[in-house]
Amino acid sequence: MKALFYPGCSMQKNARPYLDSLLAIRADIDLELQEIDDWNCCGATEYMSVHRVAAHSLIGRNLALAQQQASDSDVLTAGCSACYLNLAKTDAQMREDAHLNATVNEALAAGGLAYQPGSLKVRHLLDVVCHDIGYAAIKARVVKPLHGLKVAAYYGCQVARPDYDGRWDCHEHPTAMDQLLRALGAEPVEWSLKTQCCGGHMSVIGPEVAFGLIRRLIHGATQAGADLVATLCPMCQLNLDAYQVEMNKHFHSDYQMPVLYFTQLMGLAFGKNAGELGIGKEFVDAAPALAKIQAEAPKVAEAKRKRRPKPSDGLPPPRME
Amino acid sequence: MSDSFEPVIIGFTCNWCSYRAADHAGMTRTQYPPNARLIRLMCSGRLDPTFVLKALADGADGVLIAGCHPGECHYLEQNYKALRRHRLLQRTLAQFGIEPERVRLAWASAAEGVKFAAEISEMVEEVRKLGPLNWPARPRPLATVPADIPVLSEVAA
Amino acid sequence: MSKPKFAMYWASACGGCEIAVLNTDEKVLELDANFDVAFWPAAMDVKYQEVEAMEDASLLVTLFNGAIRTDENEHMAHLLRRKSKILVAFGSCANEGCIPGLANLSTREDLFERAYSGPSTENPEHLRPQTIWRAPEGVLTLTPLQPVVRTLDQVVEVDYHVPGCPPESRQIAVVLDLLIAVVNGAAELPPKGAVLGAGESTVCDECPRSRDVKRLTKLSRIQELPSLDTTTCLLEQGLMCSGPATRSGCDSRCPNVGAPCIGCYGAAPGVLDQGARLMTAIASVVDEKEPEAIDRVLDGLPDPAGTFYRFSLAHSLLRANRAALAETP
Amino acid sequence: MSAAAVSVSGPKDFLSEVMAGTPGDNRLNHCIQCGSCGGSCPSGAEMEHTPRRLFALIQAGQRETVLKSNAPWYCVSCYYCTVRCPQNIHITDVMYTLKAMAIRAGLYHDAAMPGFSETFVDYVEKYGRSFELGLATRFNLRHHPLSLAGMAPLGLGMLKRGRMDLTPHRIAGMAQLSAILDKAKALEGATP
Amino acid sequence: MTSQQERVGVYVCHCGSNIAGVVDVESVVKFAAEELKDRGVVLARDYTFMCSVAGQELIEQDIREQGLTRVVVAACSPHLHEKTFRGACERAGLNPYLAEMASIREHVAWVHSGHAAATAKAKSIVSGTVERVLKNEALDAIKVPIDAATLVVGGGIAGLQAALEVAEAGYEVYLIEREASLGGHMAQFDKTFPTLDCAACILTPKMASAGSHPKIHLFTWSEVEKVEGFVGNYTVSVKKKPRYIDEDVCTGCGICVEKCPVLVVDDNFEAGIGYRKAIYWPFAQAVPNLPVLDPDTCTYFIGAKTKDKGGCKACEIFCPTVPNSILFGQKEERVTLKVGNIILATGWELFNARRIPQYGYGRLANVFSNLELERMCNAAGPTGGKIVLRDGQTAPKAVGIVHCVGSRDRNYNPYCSAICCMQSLKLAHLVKERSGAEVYNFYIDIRTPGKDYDEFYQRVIDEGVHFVRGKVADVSDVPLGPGEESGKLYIQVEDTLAGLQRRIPVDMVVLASGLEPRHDSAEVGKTFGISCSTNGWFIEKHAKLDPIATMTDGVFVAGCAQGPKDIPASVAQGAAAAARVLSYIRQGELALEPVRASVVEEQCSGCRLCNGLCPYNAISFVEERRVSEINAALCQGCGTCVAACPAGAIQGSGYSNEQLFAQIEGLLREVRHETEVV
Repeated sequence: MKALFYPGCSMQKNARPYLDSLLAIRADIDLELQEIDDWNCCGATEYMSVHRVAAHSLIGRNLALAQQQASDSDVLTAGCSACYLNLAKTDAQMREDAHLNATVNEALAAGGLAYQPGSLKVRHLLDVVCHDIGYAAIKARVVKPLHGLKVAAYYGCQVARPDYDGRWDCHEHPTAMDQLLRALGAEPVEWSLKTQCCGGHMSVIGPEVAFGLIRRLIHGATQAGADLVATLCPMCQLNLDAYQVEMNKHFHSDYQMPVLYFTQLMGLAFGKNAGELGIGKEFVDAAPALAKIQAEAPKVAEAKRKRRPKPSDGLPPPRME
Repeated sequence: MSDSFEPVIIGFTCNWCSYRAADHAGMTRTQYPPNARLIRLMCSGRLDPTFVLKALADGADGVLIAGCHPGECHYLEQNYKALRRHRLLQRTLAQFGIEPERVRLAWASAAEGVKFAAEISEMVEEVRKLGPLNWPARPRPLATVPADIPVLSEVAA
Repeated sequence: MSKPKFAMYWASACGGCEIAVLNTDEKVLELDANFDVAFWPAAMDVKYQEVEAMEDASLLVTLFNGAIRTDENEHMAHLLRRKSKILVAFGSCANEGCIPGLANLSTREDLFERAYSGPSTENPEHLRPQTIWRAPEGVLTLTPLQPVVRTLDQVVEVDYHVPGCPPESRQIAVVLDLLIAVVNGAAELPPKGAVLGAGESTVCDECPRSRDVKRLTKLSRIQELPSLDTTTCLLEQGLMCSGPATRSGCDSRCPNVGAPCIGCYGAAPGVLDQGARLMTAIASVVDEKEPEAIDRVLDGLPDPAGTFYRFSLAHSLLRANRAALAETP
Repeated sequence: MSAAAVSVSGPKDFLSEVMAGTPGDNRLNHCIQCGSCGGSCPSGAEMEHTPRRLFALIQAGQRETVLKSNAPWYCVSCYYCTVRCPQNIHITDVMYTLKAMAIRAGLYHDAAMPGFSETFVDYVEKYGRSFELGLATRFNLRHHPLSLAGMAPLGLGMLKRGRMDLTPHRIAGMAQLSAILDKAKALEGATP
Repeated sequence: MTSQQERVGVYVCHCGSNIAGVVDVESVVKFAAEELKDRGVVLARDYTFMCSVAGQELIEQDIREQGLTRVVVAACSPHLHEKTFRGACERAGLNPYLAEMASIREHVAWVHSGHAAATAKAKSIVSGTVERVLKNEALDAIKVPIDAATLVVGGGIAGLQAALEVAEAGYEVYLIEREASLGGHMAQFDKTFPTLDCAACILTPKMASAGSHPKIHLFTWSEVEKVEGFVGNYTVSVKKKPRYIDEDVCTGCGICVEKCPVLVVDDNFEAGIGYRKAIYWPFAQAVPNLPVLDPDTCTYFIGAKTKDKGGCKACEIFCPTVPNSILFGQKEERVTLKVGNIILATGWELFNARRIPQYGYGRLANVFSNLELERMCNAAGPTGGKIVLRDGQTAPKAVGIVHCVGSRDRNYNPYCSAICCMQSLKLAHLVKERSGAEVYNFYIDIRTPGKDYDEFYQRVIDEGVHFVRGKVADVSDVPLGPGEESGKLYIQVEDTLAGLQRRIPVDMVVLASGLEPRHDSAEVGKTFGISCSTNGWFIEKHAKLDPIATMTDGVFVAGCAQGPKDIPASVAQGAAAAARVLSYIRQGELALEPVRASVVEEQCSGCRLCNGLCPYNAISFVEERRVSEINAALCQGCGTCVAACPAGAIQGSGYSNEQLFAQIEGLLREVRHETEVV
């Protein structure tokens, strides 16, 4: 499939492995990405804090350029959660609020641009991969299944919330990445913190808050038995990976939980080599975890055999049905 | 002139919801402009487009049709009939040059006095902006030729 | 030799009403036998001045067909009212404005624009008819067009109404029989304002097609249907049929041959506004609940005012488009 | 009663100002003080006032206390409060509104928080892209000069892994972007 | 014209200063007397309180002495006093339907403050009402006979109460219950608040007397499929689902249940924390005392479906009765009943807490629903009344009870479920009493507005239960910092009174899930011709003055089907519904408002456009005469068909076109242009 692509500032540098791994796998999943020419920063959460209308106009320029450059796809995808949310939020609020729409378009007109809200479908990369490419197509491409690798799927905040266009099954416990991991042969662990905050900009402006949040996530993944955490956002990766080292210093702890992008795991399963996927650029070395990948699928079927319950087992188990 | 223009609105209300919403507005002393005069029907489904046409032709500047919220009709689903009639009526009225704001469909439950008052306030303002409808009177037929009518052959000369 | 006087006049109309009277075959001879035809421009040569010269109320009955569109129409309505004991609005135009009345949805300017400079007109100099024109031969005059079409009863008092476009010849014969009977003392005049030559119900009453509960999910034009069932209700087949809201009396001529009723006999007895009745009936049976879905069905009716008021616009509650009415003095 | 508890402006004014400045169907006046926002907030424990308390203060017209609060600056935009709010108040968006109002009014007692945002904005307005190295150094130099040394290894690590640029990237359409942002700010100033 | 012959009296009420404070009453009277004289107004008066005895006598006297033929009372809303003034007319010998009210209090004085504008509006309303009343017709109330048999739908406490009251009065009752036993939700509870008496002790005697009452005909495991007819004369079609048990033979010995080897989770009565067999008792004290076989889990049925052969059949093999009580071949049955009135007591369903993922229900083992805990507390429940964690053994040391789960929350249900506060207090008491655990209640507001309810709250506080005011943000099994212990559930909450963020470690979390309407309430409503509110509860006729009846005559509601309520309120409403039914039965026949539609046959063309418009199926087509016909007893008077008839052949009494056209003209009197002369 074809999609317009907004890489965002982070992917250019601090999340370079995310971009590299995406570029490495795009042919395998038949994803044709058209980068928006001369895009600008989305303003993260900061611009919005200073000038609301200007922030929407800043984002509006990207939307306008994308609309202008769109040829045969109206899907605009971004890999960074903040970039994705900003684009989606501006589009949604321009749709909802006629006054905002008029104001932003008036500002855009000063640069000779215009944007018709709703003309693009803003989607996160994970959404496109899981829901458009689909698990079956991905599974079909797997040559080196990630058997034996236990992964904590970590979604962070801004992809799942506030979810203006209803793209996800749940605000708090989405399952798309878990299903993706299963398609790659890995074993997603069940854990409570899938969409808890990584600390966001607090790692810079209030590190002690961030360290607490990072520790909880890293501890939660460890407690759930994960070998590594899979993420879909440069900010989350940076906080959980780079700041994990700082967090260990702060708490005098020694967590060693590698944090990789889901695209890197897809690359591994598709048989790419680690270097090509930017693996090795993480602060917490992923090599020991990746060494656990087994050639054979682990035997879990036996244990899960259905059996009639007995009252002596205790109360019937909880169910999510 | 338009400063002093006070639109006259005829409101058709349902006995079970919107008429009671108007009662409720009263009980809660919710103020709204005095431009609307209400007619009680048993249901918005009783709303015959003829009533709307007649009200407009007889001097009303706007007509409000208020029923129970969709799915809450006291007669199960008759308010949907009002909805359908309103949509077709609007299309027809447009051809007569009558602005859509002049015939408003609103939903208000018996407990929504405030909403009902707000609907009226909004509508009065919208119609005030449009100005008077002032539909010209129907001509009154004359039994005999007025004395001063010139003879046809003279007109031609 | 003192036969009562009969007149028939043709105002703004197509002339179909005149033909319909002649179509009554030998009934015309009976008319001639019982009446002195004093004025009937379509059938015989009587000068206008002769009518003017008649004593007031010297015509027993005048069948007035056609709408009031021009100053001349209005003048003749007044004149014939004064000269007639019984003035009959004859045919749809005189009663309801009929097809000429549809012009009420446009202003005169729009009409001239469409007629004299429209896409099908070759008129590079944008010539327009003038009411007064100085020609080498002298001054030519043309009666001015009034802003909106009116019905006869909006101009003068009317005694009886005979609906139809045109009235069915069979029904005209009934009316003539009644008049003759009255003249011969064999019958009394019906109460003033009565509708003559029509039924008391609607077209469906006479329509032989089978019918069921109605649920409209799509409205089509006849040419859009792959085939037409010859025995079931046309409305149920998705065709906009005006029969349910149109006065009976025509023996459901159109539906009989597979064409939907277009409503020429006007509103049913006691109905104030025929278009509103059609509108409410059609909207009521649209089988949808969501506004968008309702709209999809209604999109099958591209010209609702023109459809519902095809014959009765000039006589309806609103009568005309606001811009056209605004020009009325 | 302390002086701070006396409302200066009419209580309704401030509430409607905040509501008007926040897009969408804002139901701030419907807050039932349940605290699901504060409880859900990752940095709630560090806030001087939780969103819940802020909303009560807004209703009470305590403009200065609200705008001076560190709470909006600690908001990480995780949107938990927004999706969990039983009254569907767009809490995260309200925080953005409060931040912008605080900057405009010059009402904050820790300049570090708005400083970070403003530094970020400066780079974006100059280059059209963010510049992490510049942002981190400038911000820390200005507001946390002591911690700069502590953060150095992280920065070096980033550079070593090729994950940080030494120079900013400037977009080609900088003039166009400036024109848009200038216009937007002018319009924003004009908005009541 | 009629207006010339009619003699209209106009009465303008001051309502103390309620009306007179805003509307210039005298000016309105003068307007009616002078300006409306040519419309037939022969006298106009004002009075301080028209609704008072003296005010009514004024009207009666004028009717007698001045020969009034029409009456207009400009006062409050007709919903308040229409009956009052109609009564006055009737006493003076004037048909009550020749009186009309003009609402100048609710619609004028109370909502407008400008005196001039309010007075002008009052005049136009009076003018409209005068024009309308001139077109009113004398009407007679419609009389229908009442069949004494009564249908009660739902065998919970509300339905039981209603059924027993009607049966005790000596009339036949058909009691329909969807489940296999009477009892409803109350049968699942252990204790009832605030008295803490045992639910079973007070419920089972009622179930037993309903089961054995000679006037009560019980249909359990049955559902109503179709309802036709109208008040006094309903025909009800009931579907009896197969139990696969011969009800006439089975003695209820229970050997079949004992021998059945299949054990499955009981999501119904045990709320998912206990087991049952494939053939099972609904519960121990079930009425009727018969087991039921679940074909979805029975080995024989599964076998028969998949492999064309049965299997097991242990129940049949061990059944001691002759003939055998197990009937694998039993089929659905349909029964037709004739009744005069219907009481709907279809109850409620529990909010599914899985919809709030942050509370972990269904995912975290020791998060339970309040209904699960009710079963756990119940001595006859799966744990024998012991409070234990999911392992079935460990007693919790700390338990958190989360209030308002799915209630008072616009993401789920905006309404207050009314009973959860008291239920949570009761569960807090029971947990503390049985396990000694520390119990925390997390609440937004504690609502205890019942007799002895707040006293119970005080008692629970005295027992040492903790109360934290704050809506719980989430429940997590992951510690936040190194200081927190693993293996606990952490309740994250803002303590809004202390102004603190708190994380409270507990072993068990109980979610006070709210009440929801039955999932199929809209369809059930449709079957019985009544409607549901946006939230799905059945709508009563009047929220305050008639919370028992519905918009459909002869259909009454009782219990939680109408809205969340506790046991005493359900019982009271059940009894009240019975009283209403008995009143109807004793009247023998019923007078209905004569607002009805009728077809003028001469004008009806039989186009059948109206046929599908009536939700009560009051319109039928008479093939032989090719006309449509309206059954006056079925017609509810909404007027939709009147408005829709293309031929103008349907007339609506009480709201005729003539009345409404006249009212429009009257309302627009001062702005109206000269009207058409025809």
